[in-house]
Amino acid sequence: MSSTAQTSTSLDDLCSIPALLARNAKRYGMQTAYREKEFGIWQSWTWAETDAEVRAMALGFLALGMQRGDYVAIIGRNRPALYWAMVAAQSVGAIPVPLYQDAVAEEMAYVLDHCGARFVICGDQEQVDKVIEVQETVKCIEEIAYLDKRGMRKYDHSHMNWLEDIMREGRAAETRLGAELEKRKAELTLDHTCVMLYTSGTTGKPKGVVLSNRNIIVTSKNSSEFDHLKPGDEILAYLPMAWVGDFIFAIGQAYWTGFCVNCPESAQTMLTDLREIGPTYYFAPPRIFENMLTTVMIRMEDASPLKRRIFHHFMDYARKVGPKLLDGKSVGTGAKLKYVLGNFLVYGPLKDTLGLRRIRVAYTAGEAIGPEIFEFYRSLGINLKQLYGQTEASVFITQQPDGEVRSDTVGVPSPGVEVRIGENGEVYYRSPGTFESYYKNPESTASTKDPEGWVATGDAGFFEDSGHLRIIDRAKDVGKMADGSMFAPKYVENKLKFFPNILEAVVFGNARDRCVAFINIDLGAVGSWAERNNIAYSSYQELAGLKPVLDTIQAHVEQVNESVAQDAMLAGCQIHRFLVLHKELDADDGEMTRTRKVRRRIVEEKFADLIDALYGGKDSIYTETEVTYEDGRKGKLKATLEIRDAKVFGQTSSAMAAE
Amino acid sequence: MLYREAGDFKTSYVADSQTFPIKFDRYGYYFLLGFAFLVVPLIINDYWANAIVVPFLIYTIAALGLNILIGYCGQLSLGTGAFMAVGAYASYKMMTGFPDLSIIFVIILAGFVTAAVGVLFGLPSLRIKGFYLAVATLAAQFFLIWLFTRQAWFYNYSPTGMISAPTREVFGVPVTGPRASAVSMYMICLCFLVSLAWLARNLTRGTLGRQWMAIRDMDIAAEIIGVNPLMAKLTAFAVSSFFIGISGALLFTVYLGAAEAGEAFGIDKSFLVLFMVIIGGLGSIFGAFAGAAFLIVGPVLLKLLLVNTLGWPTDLAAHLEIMIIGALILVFLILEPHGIAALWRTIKQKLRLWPFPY
Amino acid sequence: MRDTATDEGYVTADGRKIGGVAMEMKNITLRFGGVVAIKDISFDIRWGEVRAIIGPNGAGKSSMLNVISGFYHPQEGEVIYKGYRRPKMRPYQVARTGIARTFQNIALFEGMSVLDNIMTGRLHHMSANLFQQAFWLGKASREEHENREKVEKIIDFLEIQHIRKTPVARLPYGLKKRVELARALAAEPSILLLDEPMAGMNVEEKEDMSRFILDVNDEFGTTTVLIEHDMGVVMDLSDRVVVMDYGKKIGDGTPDEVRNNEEVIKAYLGVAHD
Amino acid sequence: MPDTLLFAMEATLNGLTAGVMYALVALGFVLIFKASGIFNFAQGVMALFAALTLVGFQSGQIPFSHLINAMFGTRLHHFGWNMPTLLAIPATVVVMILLAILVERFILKHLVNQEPIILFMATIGLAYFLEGVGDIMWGAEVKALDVGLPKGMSMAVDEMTFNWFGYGFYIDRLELWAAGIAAILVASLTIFSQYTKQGRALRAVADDHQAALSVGVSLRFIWVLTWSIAGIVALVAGIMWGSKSGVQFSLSLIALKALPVLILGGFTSIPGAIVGGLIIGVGEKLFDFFMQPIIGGATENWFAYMLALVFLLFRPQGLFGERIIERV
Repeated sequence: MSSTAQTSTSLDDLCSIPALLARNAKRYGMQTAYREKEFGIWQSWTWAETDAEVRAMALGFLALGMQRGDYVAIIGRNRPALYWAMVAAQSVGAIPVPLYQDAVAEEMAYVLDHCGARFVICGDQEQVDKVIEVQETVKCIEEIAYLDKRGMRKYDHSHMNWLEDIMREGRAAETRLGAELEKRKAELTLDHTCVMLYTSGTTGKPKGVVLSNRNIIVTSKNSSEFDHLKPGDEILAYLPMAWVGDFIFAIGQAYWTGFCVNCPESAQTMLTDLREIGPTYYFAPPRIFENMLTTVMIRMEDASPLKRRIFHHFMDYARKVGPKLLDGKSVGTGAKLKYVLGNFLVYGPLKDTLGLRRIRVAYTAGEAIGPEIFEFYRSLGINLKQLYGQTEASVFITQQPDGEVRSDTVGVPSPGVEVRIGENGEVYYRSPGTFESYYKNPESTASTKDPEGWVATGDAGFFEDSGHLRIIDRAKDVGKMADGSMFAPKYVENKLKFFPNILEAVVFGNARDRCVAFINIDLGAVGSWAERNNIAYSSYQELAGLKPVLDTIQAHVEQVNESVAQDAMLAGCQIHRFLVLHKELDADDGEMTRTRKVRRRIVEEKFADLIDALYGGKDSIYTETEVTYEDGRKGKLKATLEIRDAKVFGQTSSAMAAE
Repeated sequence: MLYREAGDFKTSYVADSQTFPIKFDRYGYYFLLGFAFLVVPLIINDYWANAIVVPFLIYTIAALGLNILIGYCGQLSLGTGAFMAVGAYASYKMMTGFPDLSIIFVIILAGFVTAAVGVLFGLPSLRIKGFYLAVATLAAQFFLIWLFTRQAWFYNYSPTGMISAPTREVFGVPVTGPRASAVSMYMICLCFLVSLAWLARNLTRGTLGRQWMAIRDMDIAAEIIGVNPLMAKLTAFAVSSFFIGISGALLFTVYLGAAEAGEAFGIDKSFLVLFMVIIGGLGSIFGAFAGAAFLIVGPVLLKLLLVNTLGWPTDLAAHLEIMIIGALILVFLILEPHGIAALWRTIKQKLRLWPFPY
Repeated sequence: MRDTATDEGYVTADGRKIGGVAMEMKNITLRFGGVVAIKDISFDIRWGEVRAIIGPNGAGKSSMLNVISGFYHPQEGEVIYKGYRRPKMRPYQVARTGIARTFQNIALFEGMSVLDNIMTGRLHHMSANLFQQAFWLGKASREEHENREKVEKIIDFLEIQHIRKTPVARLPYGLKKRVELARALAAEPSILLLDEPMAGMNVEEKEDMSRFILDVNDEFGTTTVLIEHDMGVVMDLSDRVVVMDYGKKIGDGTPDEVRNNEEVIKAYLGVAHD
Repeated sequence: MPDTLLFAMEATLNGLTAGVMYALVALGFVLIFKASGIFNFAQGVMALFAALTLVGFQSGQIPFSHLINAMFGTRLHHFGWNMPTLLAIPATVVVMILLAILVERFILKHLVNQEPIILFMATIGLAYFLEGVGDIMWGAEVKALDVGLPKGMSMAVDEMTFNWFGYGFYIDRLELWAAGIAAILVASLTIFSQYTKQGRALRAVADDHQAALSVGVSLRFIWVLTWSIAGIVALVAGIMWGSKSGVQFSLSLIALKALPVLILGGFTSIPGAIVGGLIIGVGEKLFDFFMQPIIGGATENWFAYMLALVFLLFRPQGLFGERIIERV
């Protein structure tokens, strides 16, 4: 509360995105605000030019009769003109609603109808076609505008405009509507809605999250200062415009600090464009970092032996020294020198070809990132950090300060954010970024956000002594063990799955005295390991039963136990016994969702006998399982599975903690 | 490995189409220029100037010219020697005819004279292609040399039949004749080379260059899409001869000082320059430099090794040299038909992708 | 049948306005020594239409295209272009009158990059003289970059951005065809000649190419004349079709008219097996 | 009868005999060009090399003696025996065939389906290489070559012409022989290519590479064959020219002279080569004879090329070459 109060006073003159734009046009007039790869070069716009473009668009919107509080849907890939459209809409008092461009017509229909968009601004023909299809059911849409003229000539333009035309009309209407526009801009306050973003809710229909100017601007201000962002920084805007992160990075922070937003030529050229631009501030979900790493390794496989030797030698070294250097810890001069050499031979060129050379700050978030992936980038000297957030918080809840970065935490509460852990372990936060409400949905607003403004994240987590938050699992999946200590299967399973050899893991132990686990080996990884050591195997089942395989898996499990044992709260979740399943968990057998999420309940029922065996203390068990083959036939799979005990750590201490 | 290209992006076509789009190359180029203009003059001595540096500069100009004709426009010519002779004799006549005319102008004018002659002998190229054209240029080679050796007017009726360059000064510094110092010789050649290389680059990067290459790659198609073969080929001959003429003029006035068409500009000169272009790389300006360097420095080193070090008879060394050059050409054509330039490109590509193989 | 040059165009099925006569072939006859490649053929090409010349292999289609593009000079008959009888010209002069073409077996400049290839198409639009270019004076560089801009638009239009700087020699067949189209388009021709634009392409590539041909006609209103011996493709592409066989014209009219023309059917059944 | 005319006739006769030499070298070009589409610039140097080798064998020189001496400070020069011509010639033939094999093995094999221009360049490289090798093997000094061919003024011709015109023409007997041998050579070549299996294979390849390959003619064999024949032709030319004016570098320059001959005759026609050779031979002698007073002598240096150039402008495909039709 207090924090918001004091910021709001200092922000009176900068109380909206258009206001920020005006300031930037004055202060950074000649500096580049936007770039887009088009026609072979990076077309650029300074802040002054951007201001002019946006103004022309806003005037055009006025001329089209856009009203205060109108909802303006924006659909398309990241392009400057579409960002401008959002700001232009804000300038005339309307509310931009960016949509996912890959959404199918039905989803689009729901959202457009729900927010009652009068105007829709499309990237290209493809989007226009979708909207026209939608219009049969959704009646609220009055005007469509499109950015890319290609193939649009034949369309009926009675209620359709090329964005360029709108802007031309806008410029023409300067004298007529200029004053009106100024008036509308002046009206905007911190409490006006800045943007409405639809969260693709896991359950039920998407919800429209209403974010006020205060939410966006204060959050942007705080987070920008947190990472010392400055004009002259470069980001690549390639993530969906409908995603809150993109709005914060490419509009909130960009307009607050006045750095430059670069839009790639197309999705296919994203990586080359990334290399050309070489951003200094970068966000990517773990998946992208993971893919990057894989391609690096694949490409290196084809390199000459010497090169490979050099590469691996220095990479191993970097893993040792790199992170330390990044965190500013001291390593002897000798080590420094060797790192410098490595930087010349490997790290430098590698970062450069990946386009990550100039990065000052990089973030990843959304899901847990594999520690070795995380370490890889850190060791190259890329300042990759994690943050934890959600749409309702205007992204930032916690983030990692420079020099305090670890792969298993999500950092300390962001400036201006208060975080507390509920008695059930759920994470609650309250911040100037906290969303106003869910659009046309007071009850779920009430259920998510209590009168004092505390918002439930739905995630379970806890603070380490270091003050860093650690997210364990979705709150609803977290249970209690017999001794009342916390049971977080996902947390442990993730740790297991970070091992390439382990494809899936299912941990049991809710309301029991100790944890046990099913393990699925990764046929690809383990298989190729078997080939390398020419170990013959005929089937998955046989491979899974091999002693050496079980040994390695056991080693993995014990490693996990060791790390789990580190924090008192979870020590109880260590795996006492495990077995390697004789079949892969499979969607066809209903053991997983089509999106490859384990159906815990079903697995529990189906393999009840195995679970009993695990708890019963047998060291092997015979079982028959019904399976469905590719061709749909059903059959029985018979197997005798070996059950193993895994070493557990610091048992006593946790037991004490539990009491 | 050395390249750092992230963030080296282009926001205008001017920047995108510059000669050295990559920062690293650009700086390397500036460095070389600086070195050539500021450092070399301080360290150069007569031996280096005469044995390597000056001939290198002069032949590079010739190679540039021939490369424009063969490498860019695809018109084979064996008349280079004669065209150099035209440059030489033109400059000689002008120096003796108009003693007050600045040597700079003399050399440039000599270039224009050669260009005119070149166009004349280029005319057949409109009807003749390939080897046939090569023979036509041989006609130029032998006829012109005959002219310069047999028609006394060209060598001002001197009894020896030789022509010799009187002393001329630039800014009061003698650049030709016996009093010319190594530095002055070096500087004048360097200035000509650098500016001509720049011209060559400009001509080959624009629409004219593309017309040349179109003719080279597929002349019929080129004509059908609107290239005027007459214009394209004749301009190529003109520009090429201009370059060659200037190099001939420099060779005579600055380097040799005295010459006789027969042995100074014989058919072997034609081949020498041709080899420079092939080994250096057809259709590449860098290639002209590389080729010239290779064929000027190579023999010198060979001679140093065989004669000075091993003390072999010079004639034997000379024969070995011929043999080795021949062998080298074969090796190059077999291993890398596109010459040193192509080799350089591959190396550069590797460096840019390092540590990745592709 | 619309053979008379008098009437002022027509409207196509999908409602496009087709203008008056752009070019008219009058009794063209072409011989090579004794061989008669084209025998007394007349037809016209109208502004804005897609005109196809089809026929079995060796029917003289390509020769006809070469006559239009001025590479062959017919012994008899005349070519009326933009209302005037076209005098005997060298091919490059014809090109400058606004006729651009692609080639059956690709005729790209293998030694140059895609960009440079397409830029060659612009050369009529560049007029800097030797000296301006040599010194890269104002005009030369200005022209270069203005035209680069135009070319980039075309590159974007034909979706070949990713190969902009690749040497054409390294491109797969289908892309080469597209680059060639780009080069022809770069000339901003009044009449675009396509010589078997889909020869040797797989179905998917053919679809792409047809789309591009239509888009071109649609976007720039370019009058397009194309040769194909694959009847199917042509029929959905073109507004009017001339059918040739053994150097003679055996049919001319809308695809439907042609489809139901016995002679045409005969001719095609005759070569159905090759 | 006016003297000038007589002199002209004499000049013509000399021209004819000189033309035979050109024709001989041109023959070598044509053979290789027909069979492999390669324009063998090294033909002239091959002649030089052949001649050098022959002399070397005859006089029993030690190959590379200079090199060896230079390297090991030895004083080697001669084996101390002289090889009879009738042995030396076959030996040289063997060497030339060896050369052909080496060329195919180390050069042509690696340059298959390169553009003609590249192959042409390669033969220039080869020319340089051979020249260097020849000089190093046998030394660069001018050598007299005598294979026992009659030399000096032919009395028969002298008398005959004297009785006819009261003026005896000077014709070197050697040149008469040369003409004769050339004739025989051409005849035998024709027979070879008409009536022997290899000959037919050769023609097949010349007509259509692909077809020839498809019927199983080995291209590599054909190349070796043609280059050997070319080598032998070169040897003959070398002998003629060498015994006339000594074995020296200038010999390799007749290669250049052969170019215009080919232009006139067309690159692919044997009779063309002969006719072209004679035309050039006669032409340059007559031209020199008439123009010398006006523009000075030594016009042989360029006359042939100028003639070819002018000729090309009117008939780019040569005298016997077939017409080129351009297609798109």
